[in-house]
Amino acid sequence: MKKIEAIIRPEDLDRVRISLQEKGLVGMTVQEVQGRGRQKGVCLQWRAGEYCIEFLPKIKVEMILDDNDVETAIEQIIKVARTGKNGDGKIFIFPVENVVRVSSGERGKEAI
Amino acid sequence: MKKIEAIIRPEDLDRVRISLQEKGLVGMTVQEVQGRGRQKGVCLQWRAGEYCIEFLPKIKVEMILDDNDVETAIEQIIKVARTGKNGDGKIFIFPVENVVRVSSGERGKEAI
Amino acid sequence: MKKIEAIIRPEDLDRVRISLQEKGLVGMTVQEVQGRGRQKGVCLQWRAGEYCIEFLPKIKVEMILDDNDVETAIEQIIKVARTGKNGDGKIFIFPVENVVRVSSGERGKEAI
Amino acid sequence: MNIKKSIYWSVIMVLLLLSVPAMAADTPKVDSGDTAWVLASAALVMIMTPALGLFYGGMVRKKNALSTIMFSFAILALIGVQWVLYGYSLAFGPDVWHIIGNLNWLGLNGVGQTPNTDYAATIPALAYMIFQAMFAIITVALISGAFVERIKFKAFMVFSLLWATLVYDPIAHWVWGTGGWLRNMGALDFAGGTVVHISSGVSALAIAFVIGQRKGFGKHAMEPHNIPMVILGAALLWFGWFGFNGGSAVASNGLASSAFVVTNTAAAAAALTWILLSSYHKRPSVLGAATGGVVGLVAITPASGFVTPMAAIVIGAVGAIISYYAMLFRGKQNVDDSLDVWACHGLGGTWGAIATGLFATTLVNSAGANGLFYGNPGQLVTQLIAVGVTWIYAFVMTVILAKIIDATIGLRVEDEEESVGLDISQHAEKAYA
Amino acid sequence: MNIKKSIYWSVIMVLLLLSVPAMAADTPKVDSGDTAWVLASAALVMIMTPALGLFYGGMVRKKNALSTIMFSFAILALIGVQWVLYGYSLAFGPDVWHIIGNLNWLGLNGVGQTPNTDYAATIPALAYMIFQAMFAIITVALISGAFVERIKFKAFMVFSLLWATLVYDPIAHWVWGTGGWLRNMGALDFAGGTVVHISSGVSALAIAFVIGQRKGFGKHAMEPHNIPMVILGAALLWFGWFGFNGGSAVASNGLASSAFVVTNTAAAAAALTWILLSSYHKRPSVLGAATGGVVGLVAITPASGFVTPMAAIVIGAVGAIISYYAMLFRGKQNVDDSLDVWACHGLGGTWGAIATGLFATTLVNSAGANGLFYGNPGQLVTQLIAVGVTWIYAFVMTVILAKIIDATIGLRVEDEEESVGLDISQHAEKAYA
Amino acid sequence: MNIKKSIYWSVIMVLLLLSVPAMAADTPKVDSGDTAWVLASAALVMIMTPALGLFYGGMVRKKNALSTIMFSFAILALIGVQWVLYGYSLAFGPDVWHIIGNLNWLGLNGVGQTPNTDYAATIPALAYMIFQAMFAIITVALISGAFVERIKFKAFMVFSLLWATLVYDPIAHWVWGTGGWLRNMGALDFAGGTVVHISSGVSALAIAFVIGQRKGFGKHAMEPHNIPMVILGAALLWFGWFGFNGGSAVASNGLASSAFVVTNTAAAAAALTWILLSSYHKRPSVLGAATGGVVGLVAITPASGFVTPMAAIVIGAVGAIISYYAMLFRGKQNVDDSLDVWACHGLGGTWGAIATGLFATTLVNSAGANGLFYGNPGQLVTQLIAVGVTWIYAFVMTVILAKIIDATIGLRVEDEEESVGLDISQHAEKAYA
Ligand SMILES: Nc1ncnc2c1ncn2[C@@H]1O[C@H](COP(=O)(O)OP(=O)(O)O)[C@@H](O)[C@H]1O
Ligand SMILES: Nc1ncnc2c1ncn2[C@@H]1O[C@H](COP(=O)(O)OP(=O)(O)O)[C@@H](O)[C@H]1O
Ligand SMILES: Nc1ncnc2c1ncn2[C@@H]1O[C@H](COP(=O)(O)OP(=O)(O)O)[C@@H](O)[C@H]1O
Repeated sequence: MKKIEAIIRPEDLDRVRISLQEKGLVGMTVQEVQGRGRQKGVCLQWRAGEYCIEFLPKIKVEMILDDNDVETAIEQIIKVARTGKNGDGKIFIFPVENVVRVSSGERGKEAI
Repeated sequence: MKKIEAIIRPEDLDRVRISLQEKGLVGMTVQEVQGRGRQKGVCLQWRAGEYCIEFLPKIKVEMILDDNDVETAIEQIIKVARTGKNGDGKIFIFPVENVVRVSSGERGKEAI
Repeated sequence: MKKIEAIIRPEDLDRVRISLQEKGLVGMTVQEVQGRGRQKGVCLQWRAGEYCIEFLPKIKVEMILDDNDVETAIEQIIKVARTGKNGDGKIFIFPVENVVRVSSGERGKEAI
Repeated sequence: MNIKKSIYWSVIMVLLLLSVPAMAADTPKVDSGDTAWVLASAALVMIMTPALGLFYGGMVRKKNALSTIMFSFAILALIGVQWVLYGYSLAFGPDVWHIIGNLNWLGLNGVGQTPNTDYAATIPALAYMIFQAMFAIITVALISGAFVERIKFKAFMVFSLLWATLVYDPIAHWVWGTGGWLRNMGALDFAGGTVVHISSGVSALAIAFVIGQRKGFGKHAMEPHNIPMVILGAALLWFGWFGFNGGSAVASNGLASSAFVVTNTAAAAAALTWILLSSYHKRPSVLGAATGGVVGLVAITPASGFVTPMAAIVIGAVGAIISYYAMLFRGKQNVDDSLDVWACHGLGGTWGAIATGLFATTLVNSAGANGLFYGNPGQLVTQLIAVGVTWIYAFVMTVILAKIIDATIGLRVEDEEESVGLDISQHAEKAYA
Repeated sequence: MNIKKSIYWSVIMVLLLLSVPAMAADTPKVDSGDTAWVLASAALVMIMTPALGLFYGGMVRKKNALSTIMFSFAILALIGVQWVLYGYSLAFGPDVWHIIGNLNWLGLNGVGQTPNTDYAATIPALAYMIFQAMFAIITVALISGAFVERIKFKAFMVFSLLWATLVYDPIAHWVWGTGGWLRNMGALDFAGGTVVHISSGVSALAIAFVIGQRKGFGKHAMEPHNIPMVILGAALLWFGWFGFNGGSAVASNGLASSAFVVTNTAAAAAALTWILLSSYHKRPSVLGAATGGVVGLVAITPASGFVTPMAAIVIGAVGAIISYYAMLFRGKQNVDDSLDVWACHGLGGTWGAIATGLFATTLVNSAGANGLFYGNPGQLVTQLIAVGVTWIYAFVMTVILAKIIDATIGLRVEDEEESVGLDISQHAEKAYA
Repeated sequence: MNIKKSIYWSVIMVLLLLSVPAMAADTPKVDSGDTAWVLASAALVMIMTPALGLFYGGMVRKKNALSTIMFSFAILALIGVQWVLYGYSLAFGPDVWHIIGNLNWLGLNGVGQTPNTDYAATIPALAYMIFQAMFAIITVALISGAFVERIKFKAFMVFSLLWATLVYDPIAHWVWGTGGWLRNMGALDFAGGTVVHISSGVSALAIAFVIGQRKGFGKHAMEPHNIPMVILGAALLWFGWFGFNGGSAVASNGLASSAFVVTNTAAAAAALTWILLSSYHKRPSVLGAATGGVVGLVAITPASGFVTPMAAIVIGAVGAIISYYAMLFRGKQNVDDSLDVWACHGLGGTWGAIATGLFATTLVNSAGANGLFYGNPGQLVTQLIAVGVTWIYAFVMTVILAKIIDATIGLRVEDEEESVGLDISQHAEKAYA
């Protein structure tokens, strides 16, 4: 089992969700985060003049997946979220030791 | 050392916190997330008619634990959060390489 | 590659960001979290009297780093965030299996 | 002779001439300035009800924000219709046995564009009616602070309708209706210390007993989710209260100005007192300043047409002290009058009604009376009777109504609905995306 | 003889005396009470426009919150200047062929501190002008509900200026201007059923057709990001509407009071109806209660100076039912009139204008007319003509204007800008940090 | 003969008859319409102070939101009491050496329900007093924009009380008090260009110098945390300003209407100008539109009773340009007048006072004077003197007061408290859960 964390643009969330669902990947946890990377921050307006912020709003999508599904998930996300420009985001893959489903107590793959 | 990430119902947070505290597990980091899994989304009302959202509000509880405490934590969470219905949530267990306490610079178990 | 998650005081974020940037560590994802640990909660005022909350607002900074940069990052964070008091926060280090850059499809170190 | 005759005829002509306005004075004439002020006041009192929704809504947890705001908004709708259909007639219609109005004015039958001199000689009867409508509305809404975060919406609506009909309308008649027995007794209540604040505040306590505590009450912190919203609500309440008290002069004159002045003064004094009390106990509280302002407004309400600005400072400051410690006291009991309607309105109104019996002076309002400090202890006794009667009637009736509803449709949501929050469970809505 | 003479001279003296007020009546005199009410009403109507911004702003997604609020605020600025420069002259200036005012009052030339008896005999002409300014402003702002979340800000400003000039100003002249042809025909529109609500509601539908749907419309949920903000907006709209309708009496009298009363009553009845409808279909809706209140206010607007409170209940309730099902219907079509301006204002205004033809009675307003239910079917026909004309003119003109703008500067933002949200892409600002 | 006699007697009778109102005119009589408008105006000005709290509060960081809102709310309480106790007497009481009122009116002694013809002949003295109270309150609150996010709450309260007493009350007396020396000189200030805006704006600059910059000023972005809240605040300010300027006619007449009209017009023109300026430099700004509106309101304030609507457009637009570039300039200096009170109010008020000397015309207000453009350059000189005096007095006094407080109880919170935010550190509260 792996965990992937995909940092995407907020406006892509709906389409990412749908493209993953098409492959049967439903379970996920998302949250709003602030990110910074190669994509520069943005300069917003003050009453007169402007100020620049260093972080941009992003969405983090977390999924715990069976090892076999990892590549599918990555593909689906890239398909939807890639514009080729800076700020498209990143996908991080982490090891997972175990999963427990609270409602049933099941562990491991069954619990995902 | 392990990290556990428990996705629970928002209304269970207070009780989960207390039940963990009873076993001496105090340190934790929580955040509001949006989740989806076997539990279906919810249909809310628009001015007339309704719209359905795919994500439900959940709480993510993160704890870095000594290996020995992992099972205790899982048990305590399950005890409180289980209703047996879809949406009770999941607990994910991850490996941790190290921990540093900022205030003292301590590392490893002492730092938890 | 490693992931570090640093839990810091909200007011330290700007200075932490700058101190990491000085060492060329730019990419990061941050989010607001609620934490609890050795630092006690805080008692706030109700209309008359007070109520105490168990969680304090914290910032979680996540960085995926090349193994070589981990120590630098830890140092820089400690330099800025340490007051020596409870609540300075913690840094957790996790293993990372892979990284994918969405825009280019690059994987591994190049993608960070 | 001629002179006499000339005088004679001149006088007659002049009298004839004068008789036109004299006759006109018999048919009451609408004064445009008085009407402007009362209509503006009615609008000001109207905004107080949604303002109350924000004031209360900011103090509950996020999952119940909409539900709490809805209590006030729904009452604006519900009592807005009830009042026009029969509420006004019950409260202000022709007297029956000094305890209730009859139903002659059903559907506002006979309530027209000319003044009803029983209530206000210089404004259209319709203007007086709608001004009073706003009082009925906010009074019912005030109670909602007691049972937030756990009442069934349907039970809330049924309770509110019954309460308005069986508690508010009679009390309003006793105190303000022509022929009402407390009015006949000489009880002074300029803008609603008994009618509005005691009735709602005491009923809040009663229904809090019946419905019971929120899950986790006294165990988990229940954080106010949006204090700026509370401040906005309090500010709009303060703003609207100028219509509440100032408009109760039902004329645009010196008395209205005096009521306006003491209203602001008492609110300011009470807010300042609460800031000081909270500084003393912990820190100068923002939520406390807003609460204090509202408590000062409550306390001055019955007295606002009878007292001087200096008395207003005392009334506001003492009101704040009473409510502050009453809240601390209530918080330690097992009663979950969640947003302290009893401490703010019940006790604030009680203190205000008593203070009227102390500070009232005919120097401010010749149509009023003197209080104890102006040599008339009898007024204080009258005030105490009015207070006592209102307490008892409101409490008993509310317990009965609440018990009946609880036994039939049920007052309270399921545990799980309460956990999830009323916004989702009662309204299938979320306050914030 | 002497007697006769005495009488004779007395009469003369008395007439002389009387002639002073008589002469005064020739030069129209400002009544301070009427002026107070109209100025207060103008302020009340002013707050409706930013309130509309909040009402709409809370219903869009967070990334478009500021942009949506800005539509209303910017119109306050834009039309605030346009009206003073030439809008008022076009709408209310000396009549040209019964279809438009001439430009004699350019820059408010000749609009002064004394009354213009054509419009309001007892208040300064400037007071009437600014009261009307607020109507022009909010009407233009109302349309913005149709194209939120996707229009170019610049295109919005250009469209609004043209629409105010070419659609609002003429229609206002037809219905309200001295010499206007619909007015001459006897069409009744007390406070703007045709002029304000049909014109904006139908234009909203038209521009929604031209600009097309939002990306993801009908596919992804588009959650209202802040419903408390919607309630606050609705509450301030309700509050301001007392000036809108009550102030349209341009005097502080029985008629103003009557208009005030039916306004509140219709709003309450409609909100209550919407609560019941939503309970029936799912749950008592908070967003629905707010929407219902607004729809009731819309529906009563044209009728507010002509109907009784009981009629107001019917008008409000039926208005709510119509709008409710119209929204359900519209939602299923491919038309993205995003915040249902057509269903709320277009249909609410249409129903209100028709209801005026049904329920109007000279018992309420002797300067009005009777409707069908009071024995005058002709009034209904007149109302239907006024409705039809306004629908057609507004729809056609808006399509033309929108197409021209689309072809030149472009109506719609780029896809990517829409995805990111208009707050960042159009204004380089974020609503919340 | 007989005829003569008849005439004679008739005339006498008629005079006798007339003498009743004539005598009545000697004892000043309250006009209900004027009173309605001034009371409504006082309510409108009252809401401006909490509105200012929201306006400012939305522009600071989340951790200081409550603290910033509290500044305004606490001033409502503090000066609400101060004014009644002695502030009104100092500012408007019987003159002492043309520089201050004496203490005869302590505790509103002698300020009653009949008019004080020195200030307003047709409204109760109490109405005038409370209208003025709202001006004193908002002026003190305005300054708070300068030191948000770093002042000690206690120091703030002490400073505010001293400033109101030693700066506001005297300046108000000079300009508006009977016998005040600037008033005697003929300085025109209809609603507070010098008294309200220059005094607060210049003092803001002064205290910003003394208290120093916020930590991180110029280094880290300090994001406005809630711009919808800013817009709401600005909208309520605009709304309330109709009372501020319109009410300053202290009557409900043509002049009040004219003031109302130019107020709206200048605000609209300024908001529009700011939208254009920001479009030119970057994008049409929402925060800018709100700011522009407020600046236009500031600029028209002193001129509002003296100028035409066309002049109002110029005054608003030029005011916006001045403030816009002043903000850019200030932002580049090391002065952290955090919310630009100086640029908005100090300079807006200065421009408005000068513009009064340019555009004033007796065609608008016969009790006023002509300005330069109407052939009276002397008025401009008078205005410049009033401006200069106010600048110097306010600046010097504020520096002295601030230094004294800094040296005694300390102006500024600890570094750590500033980092954590004032909501927690000063008030032990959090704005949002
Ligand atoms: N090293 C990193 N550690 C953690 N998060 C990162 C890292 N690099 C990038 N991110 C996250 O990914 C987002 C996109 O990264 P960015 O470099 O802007 O885009 P891209 O890689 O697509 O050009 C950032 O906003 C940040 O949230
Ligand atoms: N595969 C997954 N990856 C990440 N998060 C998941 C996954 N499956 C479930 N979750 C999280 O757990 C929550 C509960 O899951 P759900 O399937 O609804 O409940 P349950 O497993 O208790 O029946 C979801 O809302 C989501 O936040
Ligand atoms: N065991 C833990 N698991 C997860 N998060 C933790 C743990 N211990 C501490 N934290 C996080 O770190 C923050 C700081 O910890 P705390 O013990 O208060 O400070 P310190 O270790 O600096 O004295 C907490 O608020 C919490 O968010």
